[in-house]
Amino acid sequence: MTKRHFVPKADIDYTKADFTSDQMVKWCPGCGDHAILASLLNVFPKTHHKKENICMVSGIGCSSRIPYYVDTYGFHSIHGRACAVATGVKLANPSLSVWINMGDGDSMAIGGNHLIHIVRRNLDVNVTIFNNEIYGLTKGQYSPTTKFGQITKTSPFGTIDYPFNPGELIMGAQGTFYARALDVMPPLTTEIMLKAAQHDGTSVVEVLQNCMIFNDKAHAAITDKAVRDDKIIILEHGKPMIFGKERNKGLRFNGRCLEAVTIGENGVTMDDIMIHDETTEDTGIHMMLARMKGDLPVAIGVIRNVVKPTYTELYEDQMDECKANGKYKCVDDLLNSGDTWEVE
Amino acid sequence: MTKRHFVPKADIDYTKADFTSDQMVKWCPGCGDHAILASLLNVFPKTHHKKENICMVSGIGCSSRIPYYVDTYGFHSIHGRACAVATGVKLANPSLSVWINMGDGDSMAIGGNHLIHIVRRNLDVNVTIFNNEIYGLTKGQYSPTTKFGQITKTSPFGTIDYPFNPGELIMGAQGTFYARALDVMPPLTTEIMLKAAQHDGTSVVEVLQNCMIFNDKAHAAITDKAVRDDKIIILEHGKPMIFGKERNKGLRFNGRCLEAVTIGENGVTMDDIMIHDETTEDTGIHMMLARMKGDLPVAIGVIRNVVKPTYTELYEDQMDECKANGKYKCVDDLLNSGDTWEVE
Amino acid sequence: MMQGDKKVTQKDDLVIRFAGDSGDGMQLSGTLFSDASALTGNDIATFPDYPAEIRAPHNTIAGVSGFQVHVGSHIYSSGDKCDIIVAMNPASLKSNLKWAKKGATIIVDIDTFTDSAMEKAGYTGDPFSEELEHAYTIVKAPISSFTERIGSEMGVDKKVSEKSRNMFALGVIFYITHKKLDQTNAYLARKFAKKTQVVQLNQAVLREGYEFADKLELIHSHIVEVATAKMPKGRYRNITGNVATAWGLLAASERSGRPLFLGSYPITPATDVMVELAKHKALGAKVFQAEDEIAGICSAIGASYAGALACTSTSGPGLSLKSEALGLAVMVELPLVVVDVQRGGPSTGLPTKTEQSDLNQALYGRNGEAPLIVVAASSSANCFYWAYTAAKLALEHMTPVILMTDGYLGNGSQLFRIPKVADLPGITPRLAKPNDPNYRPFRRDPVSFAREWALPGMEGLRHRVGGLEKCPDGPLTTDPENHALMVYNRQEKVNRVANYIPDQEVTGNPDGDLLVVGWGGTSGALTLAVEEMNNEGKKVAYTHFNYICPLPKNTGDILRKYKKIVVCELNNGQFAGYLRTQFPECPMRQYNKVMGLPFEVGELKEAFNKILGE
Amino acid sequence: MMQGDKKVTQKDDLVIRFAGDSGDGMQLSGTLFSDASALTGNDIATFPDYPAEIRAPHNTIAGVSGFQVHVGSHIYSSGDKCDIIVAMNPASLKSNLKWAKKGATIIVDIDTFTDSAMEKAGYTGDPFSEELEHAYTIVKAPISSFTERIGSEMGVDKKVSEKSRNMFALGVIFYITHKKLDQTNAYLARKFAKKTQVVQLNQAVLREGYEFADKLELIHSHIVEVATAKMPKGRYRNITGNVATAWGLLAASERSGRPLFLGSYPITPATDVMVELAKHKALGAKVFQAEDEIAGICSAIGASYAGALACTSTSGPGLSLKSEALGLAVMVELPLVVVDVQRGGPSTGLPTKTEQSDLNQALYGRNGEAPLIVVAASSSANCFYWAYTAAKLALEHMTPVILMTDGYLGNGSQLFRIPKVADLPGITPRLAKPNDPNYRPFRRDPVSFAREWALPGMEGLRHRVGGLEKCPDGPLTTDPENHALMVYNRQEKVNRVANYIPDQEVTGNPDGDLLVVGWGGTSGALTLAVEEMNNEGKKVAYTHFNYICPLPKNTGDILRKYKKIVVCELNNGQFAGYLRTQFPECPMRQYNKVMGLPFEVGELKEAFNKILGE
Ligand SMILES: Cc1ncc(C[n+]2csc(CCOP(=O)(O)OP(=O)(O)O)c2C)c(N)n1
Ligand SMILES: Cc1ncc(C[n+]2csc(CCOP(=O)(O)OP(=O)(O)O)c2C)c(N)n1
Ligand code: SF4
Ligand code: SF4
Ligand SMILES: [Mg+2]
Ligand SMILES: [Mg+2]
Repeated sequence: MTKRHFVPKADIDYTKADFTSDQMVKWCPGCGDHAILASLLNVFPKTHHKKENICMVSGIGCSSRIPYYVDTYGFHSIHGRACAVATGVKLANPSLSVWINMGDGDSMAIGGNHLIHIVRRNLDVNVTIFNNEIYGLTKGQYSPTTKFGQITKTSPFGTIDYPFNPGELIMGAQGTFYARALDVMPPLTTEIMLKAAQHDGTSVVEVLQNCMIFNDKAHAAITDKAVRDDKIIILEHGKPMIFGKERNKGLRFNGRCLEAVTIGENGVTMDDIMIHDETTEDTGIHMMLARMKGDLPVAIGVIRNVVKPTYTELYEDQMDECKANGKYKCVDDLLNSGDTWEVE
Repeated sequence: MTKRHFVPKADIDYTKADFTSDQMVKWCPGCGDHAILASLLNVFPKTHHKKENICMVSGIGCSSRIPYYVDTYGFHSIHGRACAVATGVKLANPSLSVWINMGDGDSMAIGGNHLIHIVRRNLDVNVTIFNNEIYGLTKGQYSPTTKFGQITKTSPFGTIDYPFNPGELIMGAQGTFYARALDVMPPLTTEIMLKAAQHDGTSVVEVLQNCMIFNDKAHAAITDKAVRDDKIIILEHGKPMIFGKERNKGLRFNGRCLEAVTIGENGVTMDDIMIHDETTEDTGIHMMLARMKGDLPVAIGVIRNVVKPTYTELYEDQMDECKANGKYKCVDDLLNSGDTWEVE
Repeated sequence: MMQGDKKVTQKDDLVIRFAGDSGDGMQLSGTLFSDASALTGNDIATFPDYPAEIRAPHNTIAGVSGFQVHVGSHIYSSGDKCDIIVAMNPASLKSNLKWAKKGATIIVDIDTFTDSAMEKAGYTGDPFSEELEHAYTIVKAPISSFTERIGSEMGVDKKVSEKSRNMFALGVIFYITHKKLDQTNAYLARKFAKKTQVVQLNQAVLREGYEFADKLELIHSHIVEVATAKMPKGRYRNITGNVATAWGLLAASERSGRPLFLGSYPITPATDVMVELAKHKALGAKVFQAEDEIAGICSAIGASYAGALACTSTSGPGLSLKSEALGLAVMVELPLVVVDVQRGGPSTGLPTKTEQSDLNQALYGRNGEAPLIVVAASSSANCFYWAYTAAKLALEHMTPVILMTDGYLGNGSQLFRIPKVADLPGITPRLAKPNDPNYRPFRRDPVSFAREWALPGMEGLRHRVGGLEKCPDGPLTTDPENHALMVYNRQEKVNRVANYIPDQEVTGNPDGDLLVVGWGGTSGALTLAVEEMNNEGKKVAYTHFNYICPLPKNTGDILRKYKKIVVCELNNGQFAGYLRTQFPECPMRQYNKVMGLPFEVGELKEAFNKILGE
Repeated sequence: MMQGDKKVTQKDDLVIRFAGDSGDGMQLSGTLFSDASALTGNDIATFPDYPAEIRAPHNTIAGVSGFQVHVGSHIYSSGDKCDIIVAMNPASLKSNLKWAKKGATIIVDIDTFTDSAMEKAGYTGDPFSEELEHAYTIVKAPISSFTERIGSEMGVDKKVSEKSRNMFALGVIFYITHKKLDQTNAYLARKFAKKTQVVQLNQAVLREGYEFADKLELIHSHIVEVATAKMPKGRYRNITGNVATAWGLLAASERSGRPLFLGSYPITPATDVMVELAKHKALGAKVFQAEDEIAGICSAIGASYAGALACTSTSGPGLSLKSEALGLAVMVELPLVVVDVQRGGPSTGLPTKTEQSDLNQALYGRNGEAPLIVVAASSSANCFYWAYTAAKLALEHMTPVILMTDGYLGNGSQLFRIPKVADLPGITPRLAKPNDPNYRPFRRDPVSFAREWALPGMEGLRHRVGGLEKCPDGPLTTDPENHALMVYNRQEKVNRVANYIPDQEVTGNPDGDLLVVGWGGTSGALTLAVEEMNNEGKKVAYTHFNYICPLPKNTGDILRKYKKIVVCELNNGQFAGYLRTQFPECPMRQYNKVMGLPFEVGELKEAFNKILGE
C-alpha cells in the first residue's frame, strides 16, 4: 500500500488574512483563545491546502466558537460531538482537511468517548484541545482536567476528582500523535500545529490555555516567564532532552522512570541525557514524558508521532478494491441478483 | 486521612451455593461466560462481604445477563451505562460492594466514556470486562477490541479499525488497578478477582473470553493448552518475569522497551530478568506490559495495583467535614439564612 | 411417487410454522419452503420468531426459535394461526401449540420426547393427551433416528448428520403441500457446492421425509394444494424488510448522485440494514460502524454536511439516544434519513418482538420546536420504496426524515417485484452553485422553503452551520423576531411537504359505515380483516397511512366523512393522539395491542364487528 | 436631603432595567435595589438578561448584559416595558431602548459616549436625537468621571474605582424612587467586610449618585414612590427559581428521610440548581458532577436503586440525552426527579433565552410506551413547592417525575414566604420491609399501583431490576399477556396519580366568556392580563396548570364549560396539542410566542380582546 494524500493543494500562496473571517471575535479580552486562533490562522497558509477544502468542526464551549472566526467551511456542532461529526465529514469527503476544536470539557467530559475512538481509528484529522481546566462558557464549573482540590462553582469544598492527563489518555487510546503547546508561546504553537497537520492520522494538540475569567493563572506555575524555562522542557525529535534557563538540566532514564538531572553535577554528562524519539511504537517512554510534572519539567512539543496507516487510507483502499472486484456495477444488478423469477 | 472501609463483613462463612441464583443460565453451552460466572461465585465467599451488601450492575450484552445468575442485589441496566449507574449506587450507599460487569462492546464502544471516567475518579468498585472481541448478543458485529482485519457481519471485507488494548486505555485514564485473566483458567481468575476486590479504588479485570458462536477461538492463539505456557506470562508482584514451559524464558528491559530472553542463552542470567512491581506510580512499564503481544508473551495477572485515596473515601470525608462544620443543621436553618424579614 | 388415490384439497392460503431449538435450522427450512413456493407461483410472506438469547440451553422453552411461512394466492401478512406446525422437540411443541388452528397438522420429532427433554420443557404428564390427539392431526415422525441412520449409511458422524434433521421435516411438508423437491435439491447443491457429502446427506434426508409422509396414511387425507397467485407481470424475488430498506437507500443514492453514507450502531432488529449496506462498498456505500448511536447520527450529519446521502439506522433505545443530534439536524437543515426499526419498549423492553410504540418519540422527541418529516413503510417489500421516498424527501426538502419500520417488517420477508432504478421517480438534490455571490446558508426556495446545500470543497460558498439560532444570512443572532421567523420557516418547510405528496386513499368499501385507520407495519392484517368483512357483507372503509408527518392534505376530508372511525395500532394509541391534535373534530375509537405481536385478523374483525353493532 | 418642594408621584409598580457591559456589575445594582425594595415593603420580581458570550468585546452590543427589576404592591412578573433604564454605555442604550415605556426615564453614563464607543455600538449619528430627548427623560450623568474622581481622592487606582460605577447609577435610582441608602450601605459593609477601602468607595459613590440626582432639577418632577405590598404575615426572603428548586428538593429529602442525590452536568440555565445543592453537603446533599447528561441521570437511577431521593437537573438538549435512561427509570419503576429548566430551542438554540418548548419531549420523548409524571412550576418562588411536590410524587408513586421550569423562572427572583419544613405535606416512601417473605419486585399497591422499594443492604429482599420486560414476580419474560399487563400497569399507575392531586382551579371571572389556559412559567403575565381585563369590565376566566401529566380530574369539566378557550404558551402549541389528545371535544384557540422572551401583558390583552370580539 502506498501512502495516499487526499487534500488538494492550493495554487496560490495564502496569508493569514485570507483565513480571517468577518465575524466579530467575542471571547473575553485577554482570553488565551485569541492566541490559539492566531496560531491557527498562521498554520493554514503553511499547509498549502486549498482554502475551500478546509473544514473546521467544533462542539460547544467558548473555544468551540472558533469556526466563526475562520473563513473556511465550518460546523459548530453540539456539545461533545465534534469528533463524531468530523468523522462523517472526513469519511464522506476525504479531500477535506478537517480541524477539530474543542474545550477540555467538550473533548474529555461529554465528548470523551468520541475522542478516544477517533484516536483509536487514526482518522486523518487535526484535533486541538483548548485546555483551560474549566468549563468556560457555563461560567466556571470544574472539568475533567481541573486540578485536584480546586474550588470552583460546583466544588465549593474543592474537587475530589483526579484529573485526566490528556496525553496519557490519548496514548492509552492508541494515539499516533500527541503534542502539548502553550497559548502564551504562539510561534511554538504554530510550529507544533504545523507538525500536527503534516502527521498522517489523528493528531492531537493540547494547548494549555488561560481562562482569565473563571480559572485565571491555571497554568501560571509553568508558563510564567519567570519560571517557564525551568518548569517546561521543549522536546525535539532526535535531540537530547535539555531544559533550564542555563540549558544545563536534562532528563535521564534510570531504568524504571525519568529523572531530572543537572549536567556537570554528580558526574552527569550530556551522554546521560535521553534523546527524544517521538517515533517509537512503544508508548512506555512517551507516557512517562506526558506524565511529567512536579519535580520534572512539563513536556512541551511533539511527544509522540508514529506512522500507521490512517483510517481514511484504509477506508478508501477498501472501497477501491471493492469497486474493482465487486460483482454488481449498479443497483439494478443488485436487485436482480440471486434467486429471482419472471411472472408473465 | 485514615483508610476507611465501608462494606460490612458477614458473620457467617458463605459458600459458592449461597450466591447461586435460581434463574436458568441462558448462555450458549460452551460460552466462556459460564467459567467467569463460576469464578465470581467463588470470589464472593472469599471477600466475606455481607451478601445483602453486594450489588451487581451490568449493561446490555450476553455477558451483562450475569446479575440474574447471582443471588445478590442486581441491576441489569442499559447498554453502555453500567459504570454510570454503579457510580450512583456506590455514592448513595458506600456500604455496598459494587461489581460492574460488561462486555467489550458495552464497556468500550457505547460505554467507553463512563469507563474512563469511573477509572479516573478511582471509585471503589470492581469492574469485570468480558472481552470476547465481538458483539455477542447482537450476533457478531466487530467490537472495539476485534482484531484488525477480521471479517465479521459488519466487516465483510475485514475491519480497518485498530482495536483498543483495554489495559492501555485503563492506564491512560489514570487507572489504579488493571489485571488480565483468562476464562479457561478459572482458579487464576478467581485469584485475580479476589485481588481486585481487595484493591481500594476502581479495579478493572479484563477476562479474555471465548464466544464460541460468533468469534470462536479468538484467544486460542494464546490460550490453547499446547502453546499457552509460551504465549502468556503470569505476572506476580515482586517476582521475576519468567515464563515458558521450561520456565526458562523471561522479560528484560533494554532501556527503551521490554524484550523476551532465554535464561542461559547469550549470557542472560536471572539477574537480567525484570522484577514485576505492580505498585509503581509511573505507568511507563505497566503500559509496556499491557501492550505485549506477538514476540512477547501476553501478560496475565495483576499488571498495575497502586494506592490512591478512593472517590468514596474522599467523598465521605468531605461530607463528614461539611456536616461537622456546616452552618445549617436542617433545612429550616437554610431557608431562614441570609437576608430575610418579617411581615406582620 | 404421489399416488392418485390420495385426497388433495385446494386452499387459498396456508400458514406453516417451523419450531425447534435455536440451533435446529428452522429458519433455513422455512426459507427453503417459501422460496420453493414462490418459484411455483405462490405469493408468500415469512416471519422469524427468535428468542432474546443467542442459544439458551438445549430443550428449554427459552431456546425455542420459530419461523412462520404464509403461502397462497394473495398474501398480506405472515398469517395468524397455523395450519401446520413442525415441532422439533418437546419445548417447541409446548410453546407453539398456542399458534395452532383448530384441526391443524402437527409434526413432531418423536425421538426427542425423552423423559428429561419433556421435563425440561415443563411437561408433567403425557404431552400427547387424548384431547390433543383429538383436536389436531399429530404426525409423530422419528426424525432423529431416521436422519441418524441415513447419516451412518453415508459414513457421516451423528454430530454432523443431526444438522440435517430440519430437511426431514421439510420433506414431510413438501409432501403435504403437494410440491416437488427439485428446486430445493438444486438450492442445496448450489449452497453447499464445495461439500458434496453435505449436499447428498441433505437431499437424502429431504427425500426420506417426503417418503415417510407418502407412507403415512394419516396424512393422505390432509394433502393441500395452495392456490397460486395472480401477480402483475415482472421479475420477482423474495426480500426481507431490512434488506429492502438498505436497497432503497442504495437506489436513492444512485438516482440522486449523492454517495451513500450510513453511520450506525448495531441494535436488534435494525442491525441487518447496516449488515446489508456494509456488503456494498462496490456500489459506493460507505458504512461507518460508530462507537455508539450518538456517533452514528453525528457522523451522518457530518457526512451530510460534506455532501452525502446520509443515513443512520436504529431501533427505539437508539432513537432515544439520537434525540439531541436530531435536533441539530433540524437546526442545520441538512438532509438525513433515520431508519427506526421499532421493537417492544419501553427501555430495552422486548428486543426481538415487534411494536409501533416509537411514533411519539419520532414526532416529538426533541427539545424545542423541532419539526421533521416522518414516513412509515407498511410491508417488508415496500420498505424499498419508503426508504427511497425518505431519501428523496430529505434531499429535496433539506431536512431529516424518520422512516419507521418495525421488527415484523424488517425480519419478515415478502415477494418483491423488482423495479428498474431508472423507472423510480427522479431525485434532485438542492445543490448550490459554486461561486454564487447570492448564496446564503439559510436563504429559502420560496415554494418549498428548502434551503440550498453548499458542500465543503465548493469554491466561493464558505459558510458555517451550527446548533445555535442563526439569521437567514448565516451569522448568529439572538434577535427575538429572527427566532420567531426561523421557527416558523422550519415548521412551514415541513408543512409544505404536503404539497409534494399524493393524496391519501381509501380502500375497502369507501362508502362503509366504519373507517378503519392504520399506519405502518400493520397493513397486512388490517387489509385482510377489512377485505373479509366486506366479503361477508359488512361495509368497511380502510385508509392506511405511510406519510405520517406531514399528513396528506386530504386527511381531514377523509376523516370527517365517517361517523365511526377506529384507529388501530400496536401501541396505546399514539397515532390516534396525533390525529386528534390535528382533527379534534373527528371522534376516533382506538383498537390497540401491546403484546410484542402483530395483529391477528380474527381479533380485528371481532373488534370491528363490535363497533358496527354499537 | 430630600427637599419638600419636589413632586413625589405614587405608583402601583415600577419597572427598572439596569444595562451595561458584561463586567459592569449590573446584576449587583439590580439585586441591591430589589433587596432594598423588598425590605421596605415592596413586592418584587427580577430577571437577568445575559448575552450568550461570557464577556464579548467591550462596548459592543454582544457584550451588553441587563437586569430588570419590578417593584410594587403586587407583582406577578418581572414586568414588560420599563419606567427607568440605566445604560452604562452606548451599546446598552442602543440595545435596550426598545424596552422603554413612553416617557421613561433613561440614565446614561455620558462619559462613555466617546466616538469610538458609539461607533462600536453601531451609532452613525448623534445617539441623543431631538425625538429621543422629546420622548424620554434623559439623564446624562457623568458617572465615569465622578467615580474616578472619588476614587482618586481616596487614593484608589482607576482600574479599581471603575468597578464602582454601578453604585453611582444605583444612587440615582434610589433618589428617584424615594428610598433610603441605609440598607444598601449596610449590605456593602457586610459583603466587603474585609476590604474597608472597597466599602468606603462603594458607599461614597452611591451617595454621590444620590446627591447628583438631588441636584438635577430635571428629575425632581419624576420622583416616584411605589406602593408597598399587602402580603400575608410571615418571614420573607428574595429567591431565584433555581435556588428555590434546590431548596425544595432539600426539604423533600429531609421530610422523607431519604438522602438527596443529584447526578448532573452543567448546562445553562439549569446549572445553578446543581451549584446551589453542591453547597449543602452539611445537609446531606450528595452532588455528583457527571461526565455528561447520560451519566448524570444514570447515576441518579443507580442512587435511586440504592435508596436515595435521586434527582438530575438539565435543560432541553440535556433532556434529549437523558431520553433513553428515562425509559429505564420508567421500566424499573424507581423514584427520580428530573428538573428541566427550559431554554430556547431546538438544538443548542438560544441558551440564555426562555421558552416552553420542551413539553412534548417531556411527555413523549422516549421509546415505547413510557408514561411518567410531569409537573411545572409557575413562579420563581413556587419552584420550591413544585420541586417538593415532584419529589413527593416520585417517592410515593415509585416513578420518574419531570419538573418543568424555565430560564425565566430559574434566573428570575421573587419574594418567597418562608415555610416551616414541618408544615409541608408529609412524604412516605414506599419502603419494603426487610425479610418480608411476600416481597416481589413488581407487586403493586392495589390502590395506587405503586410498587415497593427494597434497598440493597436490606436483608432478605435480594432482587434484580433492569430494562428488559419482567413479570410482576421479577424474572424476565417475553410472554405477550405479561407485556400487555405491565404496559397497562405502568400507565395506570401514572393515571391514578390524578386521585392524589387537587382539583384544577379557575380564577379571574369563572363565569367569563373566555377561558384563558396557561401552564408553567407564564402565570405572571397571564394573571395580570386577565386581572386587568376583568378590571376593565371584560369577563375572562383563567386556569393555570401545574399538574401536566396526569391532568387534574376536573380538567375536562372545566374545559367543556367554555365556548371560547385560548391556550397560551411560549412554543408552537404543545400543551394545546396535548389537551386535544384528551379533550378533542373542546375547541381551543392558541396564543403562541416563540421569541425567547416571556409574554407581555399588552400583547396578551390585545389577543384576548380580539377573541372576545370575534
Ligand atoms: C448537551 C449539552 N450539555 C451541556 C451544555 C452546556 N455546556 C456548554 S459548553 C460547556 C462546557 C464548556 O467547557 P469547555 O468544553 O472546557 O470549553 P470552554 O468554554 O472552557 O472553552 C457546557 C457544559 C450544552 N451546551 N449541551
Ligand atoms: C442503546 C442500545 N444500543 C444498542 C443495543 C444493542 N446491543 C445490545 S448488546 C450489544 C453489544 C454486545 O456486545 P458486548 O458488549 O461485547 O457483549 P457480549 O454480548 O459480547 O457479551 C449491542 C450493540 C442496545 N441494546 N441498546
Ligand atoms: S470565559 Fe474564559 S475561556 Fe471563555 S472567553 Fe472568557 S476568558 Fe476565554
Ligand atoms: S453468543 Fe457468544 S458470548 Fe453470547 S452466550 Fe453465546 S457463546 Fe456466549
Ligand atoms: Mg474549558
Ligand atoms: Mg463482546
